[in-house]
Amino acid sequence: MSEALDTREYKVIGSRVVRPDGIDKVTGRAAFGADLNLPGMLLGVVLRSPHAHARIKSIDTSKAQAMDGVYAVITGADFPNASETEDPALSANVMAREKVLYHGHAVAAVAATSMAIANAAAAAIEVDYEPLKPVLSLDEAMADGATIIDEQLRTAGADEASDTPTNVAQFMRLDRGDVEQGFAEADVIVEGEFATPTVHQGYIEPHACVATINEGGQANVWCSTQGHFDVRSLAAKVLKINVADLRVTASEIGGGFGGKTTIYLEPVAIVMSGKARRPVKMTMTREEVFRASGPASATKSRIKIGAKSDGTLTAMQAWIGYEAGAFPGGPLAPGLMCVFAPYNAPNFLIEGVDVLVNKPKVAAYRAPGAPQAMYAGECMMDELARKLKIDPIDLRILNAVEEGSTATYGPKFKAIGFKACLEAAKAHPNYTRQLAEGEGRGIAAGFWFNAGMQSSAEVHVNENGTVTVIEGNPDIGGSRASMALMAAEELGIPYEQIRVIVADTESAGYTNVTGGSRVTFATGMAVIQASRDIITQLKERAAATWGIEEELVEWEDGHAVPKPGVNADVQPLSLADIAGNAGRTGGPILGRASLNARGAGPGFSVNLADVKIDRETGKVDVTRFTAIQDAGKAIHPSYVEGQMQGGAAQGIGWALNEEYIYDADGVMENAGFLDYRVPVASDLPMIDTQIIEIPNPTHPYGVRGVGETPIVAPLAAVANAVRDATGIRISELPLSPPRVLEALDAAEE
Amino acid sequence: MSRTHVTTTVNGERREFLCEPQQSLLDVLRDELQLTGTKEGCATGDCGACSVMLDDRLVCSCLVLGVEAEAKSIDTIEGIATDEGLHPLQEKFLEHAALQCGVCTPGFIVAAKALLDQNPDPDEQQIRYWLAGNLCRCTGYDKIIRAVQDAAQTMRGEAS
Amino acid sequence: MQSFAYAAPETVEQVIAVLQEHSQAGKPAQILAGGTDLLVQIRSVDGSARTIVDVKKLPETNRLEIGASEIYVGAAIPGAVLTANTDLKARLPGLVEAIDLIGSTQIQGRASLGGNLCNASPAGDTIPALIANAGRCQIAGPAGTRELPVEEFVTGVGTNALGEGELLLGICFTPPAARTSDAYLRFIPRTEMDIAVAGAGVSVTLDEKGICTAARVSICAVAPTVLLVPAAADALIGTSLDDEALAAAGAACTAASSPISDKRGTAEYRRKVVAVLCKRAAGIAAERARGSH
Amino acid sequence: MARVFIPDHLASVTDNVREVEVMASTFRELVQKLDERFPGAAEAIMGKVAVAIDGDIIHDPFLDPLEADSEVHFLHRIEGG
Repeated sequence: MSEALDTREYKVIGSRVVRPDGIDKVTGRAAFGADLNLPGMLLGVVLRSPHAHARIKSIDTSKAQAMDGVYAVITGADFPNASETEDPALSANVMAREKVLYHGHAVAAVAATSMAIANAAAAAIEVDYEPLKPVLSLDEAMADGATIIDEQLRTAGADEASDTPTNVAQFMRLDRGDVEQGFAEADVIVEGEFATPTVHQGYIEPHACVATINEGGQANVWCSTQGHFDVRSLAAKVLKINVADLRVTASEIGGGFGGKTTIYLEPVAIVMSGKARRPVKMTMTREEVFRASGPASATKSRIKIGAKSDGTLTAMQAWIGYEAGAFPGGPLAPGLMCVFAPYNAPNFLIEGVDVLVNKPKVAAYRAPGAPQAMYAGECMMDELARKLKIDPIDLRILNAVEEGSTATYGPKFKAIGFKACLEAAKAHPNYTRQLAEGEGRGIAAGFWFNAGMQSSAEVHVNENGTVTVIEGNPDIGGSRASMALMAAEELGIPYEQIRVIVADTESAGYTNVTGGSRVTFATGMAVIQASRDIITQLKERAAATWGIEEELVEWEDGHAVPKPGVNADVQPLSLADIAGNAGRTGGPILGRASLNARGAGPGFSVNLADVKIDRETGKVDVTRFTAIQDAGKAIHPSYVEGQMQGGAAQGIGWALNEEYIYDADGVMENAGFLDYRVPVASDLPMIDTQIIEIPNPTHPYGVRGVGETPIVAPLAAVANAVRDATGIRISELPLSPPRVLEALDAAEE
Repeated sequence: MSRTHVTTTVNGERREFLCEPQQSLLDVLRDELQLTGTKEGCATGDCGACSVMLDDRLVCSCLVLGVEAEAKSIDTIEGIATDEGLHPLQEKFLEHAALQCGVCTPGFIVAAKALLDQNPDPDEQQIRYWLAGNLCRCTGYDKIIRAVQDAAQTMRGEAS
Repeated sequence: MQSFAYAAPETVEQVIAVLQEHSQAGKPAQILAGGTDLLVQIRSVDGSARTIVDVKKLPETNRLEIGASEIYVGAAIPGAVLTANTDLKARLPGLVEAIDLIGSTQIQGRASLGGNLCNASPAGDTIPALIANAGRCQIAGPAGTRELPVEEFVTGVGTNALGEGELLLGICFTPPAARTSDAYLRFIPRTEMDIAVAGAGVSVTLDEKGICTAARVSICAVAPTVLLVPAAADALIGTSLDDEALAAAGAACTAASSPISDKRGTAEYRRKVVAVLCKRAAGIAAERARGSH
Repeated sequence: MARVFIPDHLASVTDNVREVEVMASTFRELVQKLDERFPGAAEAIMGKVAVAIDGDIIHDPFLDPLEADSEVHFLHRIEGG
C-alpha cells in the first residue's frame, strides 16, 4: 500500500493554501478565551496558597462576602467531596480541600463586578494555615524519612507491594534480553547522569473561560482549550454533574502545547456562576499561569550504553525519575518508552519512577516525557560515538530501527522514516558546513509515537455546492486548512469552496483533544471518510437523476459521470448541480464519520545544531539549526514546517535558558516572561527544515502526526553541540551562562 | 471609585470612555471600547501581545494608563486593514503561514508595521531585534521574519 | 478608603504643590514618567491606591539640548526619541547604547532616562553610563532647584535622593572633551528583554599619544547600588589602554563588587562577568576615543 | 494462534509468564481467554491499557480483529500533548 501511495499525485494536498481562519486572526477579529463578554458578567479571581505545603485549618470568607459588588465567594466546601468524584486528584487540584500542596494552589475564589473588587475581596479572605515542610526535589522526595505528601499513596507497579506511605507514585520497567550479559559483551561502555529542570509550555494566551449555569443546572462554558469534550467530561467529574447539562464551546486558542488538555478555572467559574446567578469570566494572570497551571516534569536520569567496537549496540540501560508535582501523573510511561525507541538494542533494561513533590501538578507538554528522556539518551549516544570515533550519524544508522524492527516498547514498526531522516542529515549541507572558530555542532534524534483515538466529522453540502466540514478539534495551528484540503482532495472541488467549523460539544460528534499529534491523522481520517460518505450519496443522487443504476456512476474531479462504457446520454453533474437539485432527489446531503483511529504512524526526526560560545561569559548562541522529520505526508507543508520550527525553538529554550527557579520555601522566583526566559526573535537563527515523507500505511494519504516530535531532539542536539565546542559534557539543563562558565573554568583548573 | 472621562482618537475615530486612574490602556481598549484584537499575554510589558501605536510610537498598551490617552491618537490591530483591503503585512503573514495559534499575531503586525513605516528595508537582524519584545511560542519566528521581509519588499514596490 | 487618582500638571510648580500637598496629608503620591516600571509595580508588587503624578507634560522634563557647553536630557523623554537622536549618539554613544538596551522596542516607546534613574534598581542600565559620563541630576523642589552627581542620587535598592516635594527634571553633562568617549555593556542570558546580570559603563579620555588621561568606570548589578569604581579608572589612567590595563580595570571591578546570588545569576558569576564587561567596554570606549577629535 | 507479549507491568497478573499464544479472533476474545488462564487479567487489561496489534497502536481496544498470526503487545496508554 505504501509503495502505491508514494507515487500518488494529489490535486490540492501538499499545497500551501491560506488558512480559512486566517483573516480573522490577522485583523484581531478572532475571539480567544478572554475575548467574550456577556451582559451582566462578573469577573472571578482565585485566592492561591502562599505556602508550598500546608494544612488548611480554617477559611473565613465573611469579610469578602460582605463587600459591595461581591456576588460569590467559594472554597473547597462548595465542591463535591474530592474523594467521592471519579478523579479525586483533579478535583483537589482545581480547589484545595484539607491541604495545599504547592505555592499557588487554589484555596478560594471570588466573583465580583470588577477586578478591583474581586481582588480586594480575595485579599479579605482569611485562611489559617499550618505550614508543613515542603518536598521540593526528586532526591528529597525519595530520601529515607522524607516528608510524605499524601499519606494514602502507595507505589503502583512496585515489584513488591508495600503498605508504607511513600512519595513514589509509580514504578515502571521495560526490559528485554539480559542487560548484564549485553554489557559483558560490549567493547565499549559509556555511562552518564543527567538532570532537567521544571519548564513551562509558555503559551502566550493565559487560561480563560466564561461560564453560565441556570437554575436547572444547565451550564455553558466558553474557554480556551485543546479539547472541549475533555473540558466537559473533566468538569462534569469534578462537579458531579451530567455531561448532557454542560455545553462547552472552544474559543480560538492561543497556544497550548499540551498545557490546555486539562481544566483549572472552568469548574470554579461554573460554581460561582451558580451562586451569583450571573455569567462569570475568569482569566489567569501570567504569574498564575506559571505558578498554578501544569508545567512539565523536572527529571533525573542515569544512562548506560554498551557497544561493540564497530558500533553495534549490545546493551542499553536507563533509570529516569520524573517529578509529578503535587499529584501522581508525570509522563513516566511515554518517557521510558521513548528513551531508546530509535535503536535496536538486543538487551535493555529501562526503569523509572513518578514522584510527588510540592510543585504544581504537571501537565502534558509536547511529546510528554520524551524530551527529558531522549536528552539523556541522545547525549550518551553522542558520547558513545566519540568514544568509538565513529561519526554520530553513522552510529545511529548502524543501530537504527526500521520497518520490522521491534520497538523497545514492544511492537514491530511498520514503515518508518528514521533511517531516511539520518541519511538526509548526513547528506545535508549543514552537516558538512565548515564551523567557525569557537563553534560546535551537535546532532540528535527524536521520536514520538503519535496518537489516534476518537474523532468525528460531518460534511454538509450547501445548496450551491459548497461544503461545510464540522469537526470538534480546536484549531491550534492551521488544522482547519488541513481538514479543508483533505475534503477538497476527496470531493474534487476547489479548496476555497470548503468551510470548516470547529463546533461545540452539542454540535459536533465526540472528539478527543487537539493533542498527541492526532488531529490531521485521526480527525483528518474522519473528514476523509465523511467525504467518501458524501460521494456515495452524490453518486446515488446522480443515478436517480439520470435514472440509471448507482453502480454505473463514478465520481471524478468533482462531478458525477457515467462509468466508461455505460450507455447513458447524460451530461456530467457537478457537486453544485446535484446540491441544487437535492430537494427533489431525497433532501439535503450530509455525510458523517466517527472512528477510533488505530495505527498512528510513529514520527522520527534528526536535528543538527551549531552553537557559538563566549568563553568569557559562558553564553551559548545557536547559530544554525536544521530540523529533519518524517511527516508521512505533509498535507499543508507550511504548517508542518511551522511545527518543526516551533518545536525547535521550544527545545532550544529548554536547552539554554528555561527553568523554574524555586526558593527554599518552594516559591517560584521567576513567574513571568521577564525571568522565565523563552527565546525571543533575536535569540534564534532561521530554522532550516527538511520534510521527509515515508507514508504511514494506515492513513489514506500516509499522514503521520507531526506536532510533538519536533521538541524532542533539540535538547540533546544543542547539548551535544556545546560538548563539541567546549570539549566538556555538562549534564544538567539549562546550559545557562553561569553553568557553562563554571564548567569552562573548572576544566581550565 | 471615581472614573475619569477621557476623549481620544482610536483608529482615526474620536472615542470617549470612562476609566479608573490605574486602569491600563489595554484594559480600556478591551473592556470599555470592545476592541479585543489587542491581546493580554502578560500585563508586564514582556510579551508584546498588547502592542499599539500611541501618537505614532509603538508601545505596550498594558504599560500605559487609560487616562494618558486623553487627546492622543491610538492605532490598534483593528485599524490596520483599510477600505482597500488587508495591509501587505497581513497578506504576507497569511501567505507565509506566519501564525499558528494567532494570539500573538495582532501584536506582531502592529509592531512590524511600526518598523516598516520608519525603515522600509530592514535586514534580518534589524527585524529580529525590533520584534524581540513580541513573544511567539508557536513558530520559532522563522516564518514571521520571512513574512515581514516579504511585506517590506512588496511595500517598496518590488516584486517578491 | 483612599482611591487612585491621576494628575498631569503642566508646570513644575504645580507638580511640587501636588507632591507637597500629598506629603503633608500623609497620602501617597508617585511620579509617572514612562510608566514601564511603575505600572508593573502597581500590578505585581504593591497595588495600593495612590495619586499618580504624570510629569510628561512639563517643558523641563521634555527638553533635549545638545549644546557646546552643556548637554541636557529631560527626565521624561522616551528612549525611542533619545536613541533616534544622532547628535546625542555622536556625543555620548555609550549612554545611548545603555538607553537602547532597556527593554523592547515597545518599552523604548515609553521608558525614560529619568525613570530608569529614579527607579534606582541596582541593575538599571543607564545608571553606569550616566555615572561614567559624570551626569548631574537637575532636581526641582520647594526650595528651588539643585544639582547632584548621579552617583550620589541613588541611595539604595529602589531609593533615591529626592526629598519631599522634589522631582528630577533632567540630567546635565559637560560635553566630552577631545579624544573622549564612552561605552556601556551589560550581560544578559538572552539577546534582549532581560535585566542586566552585570553591566559596566566606561568613559575614557586620551592624550594625543593615546595615553589615557582621565577615566570613569561604573558598574551595575553587582552591589546594592550602581558603583563608581575609582580603582578601575586608576588602572586605566596613564596607560595606553592595552590588554593588561583593561584586565587590571576588570579586576578592580571584580574587587569592588559585592553581588548576591539570585534568579538572574550567582554572585561568583557576576564577579567574573563584570570584569569581562569592564574590559570590553573600556576597549570599545578607547576605540571610540581614538577615532574622535 | 496470536502471539501475546506480556510487559513487565502486567507480569504479576500472568505469574511472570511473558509470552503466550492464544487462539482468538478479536481482542475481546483474547482477553477472555487470558483471563481464563490468568484470573484477573481482564480486570488488569480491559479499559486500562492500550494495545499494539501487528504494530498498530490502539488506545482503547475491544472489538479489534486478530489474525491467526497476529502479534499483540500491551502498552501504557499514551495521549500526548
